[in-house]
Amino acid sequence: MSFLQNNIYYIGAFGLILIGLLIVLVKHNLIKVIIGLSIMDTGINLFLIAIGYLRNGTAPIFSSPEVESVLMVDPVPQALVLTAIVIGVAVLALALSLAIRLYKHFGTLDLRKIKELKW
Amino acid sequence: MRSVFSLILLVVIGAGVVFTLSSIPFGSTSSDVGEYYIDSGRADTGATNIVTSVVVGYRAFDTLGEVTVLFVAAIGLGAILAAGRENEEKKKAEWEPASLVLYTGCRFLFPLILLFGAYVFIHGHLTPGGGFQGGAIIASAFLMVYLGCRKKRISKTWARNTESISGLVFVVTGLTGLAVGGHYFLSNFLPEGTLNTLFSAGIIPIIYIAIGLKVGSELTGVIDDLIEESE
Amino acid sequence: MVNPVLLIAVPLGLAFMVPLIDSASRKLTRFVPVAALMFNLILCIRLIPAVLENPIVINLGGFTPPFGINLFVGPLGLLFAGLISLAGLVVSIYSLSYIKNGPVVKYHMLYMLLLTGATGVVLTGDLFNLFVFFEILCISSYALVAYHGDRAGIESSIKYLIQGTVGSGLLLIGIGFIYGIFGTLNMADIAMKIATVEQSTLFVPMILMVAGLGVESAIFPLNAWLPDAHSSAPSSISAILSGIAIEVGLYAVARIVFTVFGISDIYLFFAFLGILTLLIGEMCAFAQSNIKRMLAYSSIGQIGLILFALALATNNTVTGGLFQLVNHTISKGLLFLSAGYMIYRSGSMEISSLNGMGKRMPLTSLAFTVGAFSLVGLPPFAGFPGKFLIVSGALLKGQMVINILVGLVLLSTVIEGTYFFRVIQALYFKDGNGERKRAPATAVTAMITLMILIVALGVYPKFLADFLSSASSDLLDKMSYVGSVLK
Amino acid sequence: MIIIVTLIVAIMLAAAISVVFFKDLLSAVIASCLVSLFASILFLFLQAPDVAMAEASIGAALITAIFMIALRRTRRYEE
Repeated sequence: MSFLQNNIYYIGAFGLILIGLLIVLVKHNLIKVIIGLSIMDTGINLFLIAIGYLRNGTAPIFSSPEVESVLMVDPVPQALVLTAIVIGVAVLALALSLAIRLYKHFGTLDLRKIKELKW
Repeated sequence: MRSVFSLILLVVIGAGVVFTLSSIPFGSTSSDVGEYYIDSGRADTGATNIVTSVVVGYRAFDTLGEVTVLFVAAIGLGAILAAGRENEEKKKAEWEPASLVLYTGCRFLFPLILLFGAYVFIHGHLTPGGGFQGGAIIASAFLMVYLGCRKKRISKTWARNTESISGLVFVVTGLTGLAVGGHYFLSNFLPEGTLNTLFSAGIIPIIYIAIGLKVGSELTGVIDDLIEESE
Repeated sequence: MVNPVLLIAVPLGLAFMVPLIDSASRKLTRFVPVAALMFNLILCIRLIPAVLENPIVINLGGFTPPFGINLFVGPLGLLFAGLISLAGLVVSIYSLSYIKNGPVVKYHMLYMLLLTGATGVVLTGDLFNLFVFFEILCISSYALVAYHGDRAGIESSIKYLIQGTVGSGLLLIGIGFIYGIFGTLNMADIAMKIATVEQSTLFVPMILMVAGLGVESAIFPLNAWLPDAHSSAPSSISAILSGIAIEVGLYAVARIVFTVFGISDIYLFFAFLGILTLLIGEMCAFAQSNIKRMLAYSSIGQIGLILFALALATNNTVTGGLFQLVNHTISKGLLFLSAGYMIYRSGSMEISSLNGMGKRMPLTSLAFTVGAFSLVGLPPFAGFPGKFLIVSGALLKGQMVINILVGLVLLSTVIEGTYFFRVIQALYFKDGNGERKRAPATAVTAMITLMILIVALGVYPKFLADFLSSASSDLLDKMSYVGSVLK
Repeated sequence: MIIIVTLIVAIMLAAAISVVFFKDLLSAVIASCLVSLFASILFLFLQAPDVAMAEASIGAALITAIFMIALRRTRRYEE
């Protein structure tokens, strides 16, 4: 139980990251690859937030001016993740527009069949 | 062959990660920087939501960059979808009209969602939420109108102007700080006001409102471009 | 003194303003990047004397590091910022007439934002801020590679996007680890605390970060995207991607490896990696029949050479590496720009289709020749001092391994010379048909400026070399970096 | 508490793995939406309400919508 208590968030985060990477590496359908990237992003965000967690800490928001700053979780990773989420959606939107273009040109989303350029 | 190689790669990455994670125990790390923000965030920036004071105060430059990332992606998406569209004939697909219940519901909910989005980014320095969340809520209101009312479209010029004016407000606020507020880019040049009231925290509400409008109009523009493409 | 933050803030503000300018007058938008980059160039030149005395540290928002983000404008950062604005300005003049079709306004905005992102990367002193600006750089280059919307462009843009996004994911994981271990994101602060932690824990974060940045800087084996992306982008963008984007990636790798981590045991590994990248790039370039792919592979080779020079970590070699970097930016830019117009005229990217171009487009062919000579490292041009400094500096180290590596560098130069002479032979000594035509005035201006720079740097390398030697101590002297940020 | 978290993580990983096997891309998109949604609950458990809000509105809602629009324009099934 204490193993789970200590590591469950890390397991979740790196599980998502590795599954996302696996999808990117082995799948050939472009939409699936993009889904893999999005899963990886979610995993990274979870990892960053888990790093900033402090046991029994509260959210870093003072509901009234009198509250003392006893035990609060680290606000920095949260700020970073806010940024990372927006960057993630930006990349995804761009990737999907490329996917739409690709389908228009080649009539397929299968990356194996798209071999215009030699390596 | 390829999947075997990928699995080996993933196992190696996983092993390295587990090894390093053992030096970062969960739930007990506390950083000096984070503690400093919690202790003096209220005095330094006047925001009671410390995440906001980090996002728009201490690390505001990151946020400027991030807004730019979204801006770049929106332009890039427009450019990619526009390239090659010129020489295709426009064919207008007929949309099946939405049912009356959906139509009325959307029209009724739309202003309420907008209002909620605005609330979220105006109160960013007091409660959870802020420019990004509020902007996303606003964009989802427009998305709902697109799905429910089918033929309704926002004006492209209007969205683009909102986007660029709110971006300018961000940069100009920063430059004003450079000119008058202690000669630092993005430094606070307004009085901090009383803690925990709406009109407090100096430039934070201004920047967060600008971000909210910018993110909202950009995401709406992205959705609009994509839907137009799929017609 | 002017504030270096304007280098980033002004182009950003102008980029946000472009839609407004566009609704007023469409013609004007084309000149916005020219104006912004001109401003940046003047600012950089004005900053030189101050920076040579003491590096400028700017605290953004008025918060002292490590609590706020800071910009660090040392000789190295200023060198890169100046190079970005110079190359950017020349290429933006070139693209005034080169880019005619498609969403032109969006092209100019993306172009300007790409260079702003690059400037941010080289000036920032904060790890996460570096990531954010890196994303600006990457995302705008994904979009610009696909600018023409043709099949090759879309395909290579997708490959680039997938690899780049995985790379930036790895970078972000690395940054997360670093924050978990040190509790700070400021690079100087991390550099100071690095000794308090066991080196073995730092290994994985460093590998993750270098791998993430290595995708953008095209270090072998992470460079599969580069030949496709650089060859199918519009030529003006190829010039910027080859001349600026991968160099900025290399800067980030060097800054993190040398200044932040500074673990000297692994430098030899990077030297090997550099030589490997160099040989593979040059050999692939030799095998190409498509001129833009040839130039793209040659960029990989040059990056490998520069990485090798930086990894030897003595003042001489780093100075030589930086000299070679400046030379690569200018001459590869010139090569891509001149090749762009030749391709535009002949309608094909095959080297054989350039036969007899020397008679039809004398100036463009001359520009290509000068660029090629300079890249190979022939004496009157800017490539010679760089290669000379690298080789002599490496031989001074007097180690057997390094001497062998230097031999490989010389071998690669021979390969490089062979394939470039093949093209020049096609330009001047083979017959082709077609009428004589001139390139437009803007393109001619851009190419002549670059040619003058190449010759000037080749004839008077002293001026630049002095500046570069203080830039190299900026990179290698960790203590003074830490000291000037955390006063 | 720990049991709930474990359960959520298990569902999340299961949804992520199922993306590998779905032939119907729409199902794969929904599965990734599920991942984001549960991640946003985990953010709430980790005392990050700001991030939870952003992940729910951007990660779960908008990204899914964008994916669906893109699917409409391309092909729904993986060949």
